[in-house]
Amino acid sequence: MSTLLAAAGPLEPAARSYLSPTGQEVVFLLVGVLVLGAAVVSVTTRRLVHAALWLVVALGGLAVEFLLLTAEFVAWVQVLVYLGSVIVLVLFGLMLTRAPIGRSPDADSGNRPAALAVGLASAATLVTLVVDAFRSSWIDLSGAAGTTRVTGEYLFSHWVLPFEALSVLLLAALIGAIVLSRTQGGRARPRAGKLRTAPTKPKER
Amino acid sequence: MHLAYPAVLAVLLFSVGVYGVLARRNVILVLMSVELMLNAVNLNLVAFDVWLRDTLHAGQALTLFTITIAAAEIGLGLAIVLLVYRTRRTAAVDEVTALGDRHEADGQGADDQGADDHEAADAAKEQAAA
Amino acid sequence: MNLALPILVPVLPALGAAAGLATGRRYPGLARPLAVLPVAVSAVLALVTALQLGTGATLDAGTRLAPTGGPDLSLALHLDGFSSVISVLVGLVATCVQVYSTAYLKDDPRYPSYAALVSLFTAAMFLVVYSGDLIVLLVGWEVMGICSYFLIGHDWEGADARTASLKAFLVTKLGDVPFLFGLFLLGADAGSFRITEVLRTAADGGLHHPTLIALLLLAGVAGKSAQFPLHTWLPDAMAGPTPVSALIHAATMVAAGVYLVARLLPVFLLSSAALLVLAAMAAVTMVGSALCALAQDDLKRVLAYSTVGQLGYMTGALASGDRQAAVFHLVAHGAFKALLFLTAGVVIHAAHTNSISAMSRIDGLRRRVPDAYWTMGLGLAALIGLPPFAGFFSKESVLTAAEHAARGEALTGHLGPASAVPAAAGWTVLVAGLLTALLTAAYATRLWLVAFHARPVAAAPADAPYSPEPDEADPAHAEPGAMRWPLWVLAVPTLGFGLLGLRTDWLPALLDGEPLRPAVATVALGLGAALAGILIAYAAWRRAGARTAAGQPAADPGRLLLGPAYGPAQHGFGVDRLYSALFVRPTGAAARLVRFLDRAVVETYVRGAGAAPGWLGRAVRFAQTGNAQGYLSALLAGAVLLAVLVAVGS
Amino acid sequence: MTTAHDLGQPFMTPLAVADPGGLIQSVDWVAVAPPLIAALAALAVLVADLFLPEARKRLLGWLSAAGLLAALAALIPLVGDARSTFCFTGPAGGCSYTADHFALAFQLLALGGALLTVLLSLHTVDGAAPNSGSAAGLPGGEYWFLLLSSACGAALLPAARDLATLVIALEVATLPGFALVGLRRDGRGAESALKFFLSSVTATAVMLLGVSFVYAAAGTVQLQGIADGLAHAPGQLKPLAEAGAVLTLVGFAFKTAAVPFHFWVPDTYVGAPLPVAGYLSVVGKAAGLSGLALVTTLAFRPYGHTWGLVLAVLAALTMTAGNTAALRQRADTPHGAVRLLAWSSVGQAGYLLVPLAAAGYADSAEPLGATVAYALIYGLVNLGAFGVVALVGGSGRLDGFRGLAGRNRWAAFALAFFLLCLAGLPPGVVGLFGKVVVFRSAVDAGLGWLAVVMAVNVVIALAYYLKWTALLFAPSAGEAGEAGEAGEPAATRRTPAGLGAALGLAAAGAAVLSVAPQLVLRVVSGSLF
Repeated sequence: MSTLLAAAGPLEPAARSYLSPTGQEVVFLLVGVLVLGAAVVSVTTRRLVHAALWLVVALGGLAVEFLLLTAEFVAWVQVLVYLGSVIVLVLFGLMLTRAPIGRSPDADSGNRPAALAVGLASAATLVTLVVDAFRSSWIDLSGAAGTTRVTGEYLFSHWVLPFEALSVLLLAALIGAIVLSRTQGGRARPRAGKLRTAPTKPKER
Repeated sequence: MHLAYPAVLAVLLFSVGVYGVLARRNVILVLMSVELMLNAVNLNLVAFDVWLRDTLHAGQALTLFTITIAAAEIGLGLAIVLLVYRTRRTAAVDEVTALGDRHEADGQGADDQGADDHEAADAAKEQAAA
Repeated sequence: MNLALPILVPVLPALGAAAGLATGRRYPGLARPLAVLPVAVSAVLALVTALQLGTGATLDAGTRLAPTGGPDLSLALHLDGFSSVISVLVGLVATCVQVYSTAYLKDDPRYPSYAALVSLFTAAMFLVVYSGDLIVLLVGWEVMGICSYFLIGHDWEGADARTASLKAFLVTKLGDVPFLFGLFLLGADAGSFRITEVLRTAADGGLHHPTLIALLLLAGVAGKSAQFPLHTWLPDAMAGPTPVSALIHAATMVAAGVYLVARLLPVFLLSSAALLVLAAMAAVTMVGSALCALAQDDLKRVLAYSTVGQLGYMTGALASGDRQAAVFHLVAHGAFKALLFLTAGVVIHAAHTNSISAMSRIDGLRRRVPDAYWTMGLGLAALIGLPPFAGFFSKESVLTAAEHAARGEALTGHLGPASAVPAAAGWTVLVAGLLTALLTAAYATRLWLVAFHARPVAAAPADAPYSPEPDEADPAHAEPGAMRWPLWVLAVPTLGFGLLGLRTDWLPALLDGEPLRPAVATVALGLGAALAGILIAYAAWRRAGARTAAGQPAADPGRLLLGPAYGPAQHGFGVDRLYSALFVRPTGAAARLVRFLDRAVVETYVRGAGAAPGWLGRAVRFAQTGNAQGYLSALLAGAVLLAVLVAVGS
Repeated sequence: MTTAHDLGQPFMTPLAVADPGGLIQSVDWVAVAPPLIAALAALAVLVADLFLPEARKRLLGWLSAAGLLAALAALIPLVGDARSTFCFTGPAGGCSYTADHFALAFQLLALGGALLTVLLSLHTVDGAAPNSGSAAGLPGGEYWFLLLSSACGAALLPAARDLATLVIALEVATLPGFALVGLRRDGRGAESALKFFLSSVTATAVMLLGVSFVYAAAGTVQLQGIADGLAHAPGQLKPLAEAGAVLTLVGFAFKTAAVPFHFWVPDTYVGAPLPVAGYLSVVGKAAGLSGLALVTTLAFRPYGHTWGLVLAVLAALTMTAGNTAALRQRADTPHGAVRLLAWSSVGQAGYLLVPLAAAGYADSAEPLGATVAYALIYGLVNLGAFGVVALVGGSGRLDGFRGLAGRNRWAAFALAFFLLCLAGLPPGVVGLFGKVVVFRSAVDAGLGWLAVVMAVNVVIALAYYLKWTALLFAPSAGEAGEAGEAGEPAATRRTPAGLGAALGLAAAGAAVLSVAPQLVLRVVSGSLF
């Protein structure tokens, strides 16, 4: 794989300065700040529905970033899957669990200090690691790497096995979700009554 | 483009997700934070894929797989959350603690009873609605 | 020679046990033949094997069992004189016990499973004796243990039987854990679990941690052979049926530990520290148990404590480096102690009580059970060590070994240099052995006189201890023949076995070849101590008898010796005061010590060992709050911590 | 839950477009047969569930068992030389799927464990049979389907040879588990499913981050390629690569229930249906372990000392935490038996990690054999123990087992045997051998301190295993209290056929291995990869 690395030329001495960004970089950075800001608001806001909407912004921004990185197909999938389905699901979930629409004072748990500590620690560690490793690496964005056609080719010439395993995964998730969200209707309906007379209930306590 | 930009953005996003997972009370918000973490990983993978000019496109393939996994997980996860809500009348992660050892020690039987009562009441209500 | 014979010896009783368990409930009629026949045939085969093997020869055969990657396991056979002698003893005693049990447990509904367990036990003991591989030996060792727990708990309706079996289980397991580690360390050091290989490595000096291995193994031996401080289970184990006590807790299982040390003696000879520990253990065991025996009223408990003491003799001989003497005493003791237990069963059966003071009030007990009366006399004489009984020769050989070791000329045979045995070990064993000889004679005499020769007075008190027998025979009728003739069979070796040691081409030729003839000096000392013990006990008994005649409440010398309530009355009798000073107080102290060890040391050990993990466990479980977010915090924090550590470390 | 369908769509389109002749990788169907048969059986069950009348639903369980048997049978022709398939056509070469000895051993464990679980749950699943110990039965068709798909993932995982397949196989093995845990749809099941789910998802995210770092440093996701790539990676990327490697381990360590990723285990086992808890403790753990073994010894070999140390520390922490917590288990808490088994499984996970750590130190895959052997032994015995707990039923208090020997002799003997195997005491010789092999791997690799920690832990574990064993043979409490209430109804019922068969299989297997441990210990000496 070293040949591959050499071909990509990622570690050549820092020829490019961070002080004179290209146009792509500027857009990337602006969108990046937007994504990060939306993410932060999403995990801190007290309005639950707003959190979901800010998440839409963050994930949509990420799709733009994918596009900027020439991963076209991934970007479309991101839009389709996340914005099209996941967020809708999340909103459904919030609705079904009767989440308050307005500000809820207890949106955050008592675990916040620990969360802040772990989050900051992980940020510090990871940023240090990443900056240290990639400070002189350069991505050559010429040549489209992620068009639909290319994607189809690599998926089906190299990644057949995980792809097929994934179909089992999706089916299992589907069935699992259905069976879990089915109410205790049908044959399990009389359970409430049965429970009371069930002999296995400890009564002596 | 400097590789550092997407990489740093990704790890910051990941850390924000970590904070959200640990700080949020509503399980659905926790799930959303997990999605943030997974998306950060996706950004990483795509950036590395392009940077490496990987002929196998392992990074992008893995990104697609991750998105699918995330979707499957959130589907199943929401079903579980709804189940919890149906049986325990709450979606707050720190209120679903009946199975912990502390509770086991001071009479989990009573707690269990309570949980099942919830369930029974729930079933009764459904019946009434129907 | 034909390998099939020695292989059949352990296999037959095991098959018998399986068949007994399988058919027991459906065909109760088959239980008796299935119990007796395989064991009897095995006994004969063991004898034939021993005869075929002859003297001075060894036989090794084995097949590789499991390539563990490290030390190999093999299903191996190792026959030599030691295994021949002991297997014949096991076969003889087991057959007698099975025959005896047919009558003793005649109407017991659980007889089939009982007999199967005894057969299985016998098979396991044969396996231990014949095995040439330590792991296979361990299997037999553990199977024996399990059978013994079940047999002790045979009358599990009674609380004492249940607690006794649980106690036996826990105490022996306490020893088994270090024992396991010792075995594995030994196997790892020697590169093999084959005993021959281990011994060869030991001889070549290839063992790296002989002291550690020996001490770890000793813990298991102390548990199995009921040596101080793990002896406490054996007296309680008398809650089991009497034949079981005869088989397991006198003749075979408790001897397994001694046998193991004898087999691995070269390993122990590499470590003088281990030998010193062994000697100290033996000394404390014999003296302490003899004092306890003197204080007991329950016939079977007297015998149990005496067993513990006699095992102390054997370990003492081993500590002196002489395994011949140890095995000689093992076999002799096995014969006469089995005899004693079986007679005790008959006596208890007839007297309907375990209490010897209660027996003393029964008129004509000795005429009621003449066989038991005479054979118990023989057994006790052997126990005391009166010539020409077996016990005399074997005990003298132990004392001779100790005396040699004390002089720095230990009789290690060709196993190691005489200098390997520290003189201190020899002295410890010698002094303790002589003291024990005196005490043994005293309690044996007391037992004999009180049980059979007291003048009859009133009826037994209602609260006298008694092991209830399922077959409550009419006292007017004699015991069935199956309970009487095994006594006489066992009386033969009790009488004659010791003579085999007299000439080097008899028993010694089968063992290590050293002479087993007692030395004059130790004979004088040992016999003197024994006679003194008899006289002292007799005098005490006369005193007790005199007090009874003077119209005071019935008393036996044991009570007289022990009871602080009798203190005021003791002033007039100088001998009693001497006894009191000599025995009662030390006995009380010993009893307190035993109780202390039982309660404080063992429990504290268990608790202390449990405390640290306990706190840790509480902490771990305290973290198990049930709050998923806490779990996630730990998960993510752990991940970050790992990443930081690794990144910093690289 | 229409998402899944929507999601599938974008991928399905190119499938139709792609030219199957030229582009798609060639497939060796025999090699992939074991997981494939499991997946097909899952589908078959799902379809059959739609068409079978209510009264015949019992057949589904037997159908699943048959499917797993077939999958097990498909392992037989694979014994011998390693076969690879789904190979990359590019210049880098390498394959996604390899059926070598390692893969076969873990596939045997996964499929065999799943088979035992199916037998264990035959009587739990039928909604009409109220004798499950739980309040209600489980929905049949879905239960079998989820179990089989999870088994399929667990069987795929040990044969996977690139990180993408590994991650997905791990998810396939885990994800149906969430649903299985919550399948009773009561409060306890929901809570335990939630905890399992949240922990798992978070661990997956962390693992994926690690994977992305490893990918960046090595330039590939193939395990063999990663080893080469990491060995030649520029020094600048090294800290990132090592951190990535360790983060990758988190996901698998989570499945293995290593401390501090173990918190979900007790809560989840208690809330899950008993057979599912047994399944997670054996097959789930096997999946995690095989993944750990693969990534450590194949992919991250250049960093052996780093992860060797990490795994050694985790192993020590895990066994200590698990065993000490089990020691504190009180006899009178509800579900105490399952909780004890849960903590004991955490402790056992610690032992299982020891040879992996040793492999890092010894810089060879040789110690892995010990893990394989121990995992096989542990799987058999632990499922047996869960089976007996399921059989006894009641409130699951440890007190409910008091005097079991008097009520149900065979169950008591079986449980005692399983517990002794877990403790590593004769006559459960096979457990002893397993421990010895593990112990030796640590000593051989120079991990003396870990060996000492392990020895201490084995002794600690004896305490609670023996306490439980002793409880079985203790007399029943005289008063008509909890013990009678919990035990009697279960004992007087006839043992269900499936449960009996599973217990018989497990006990017979353990007994056979106790007599002839070489059957399983052979893997210790043979080469795995």
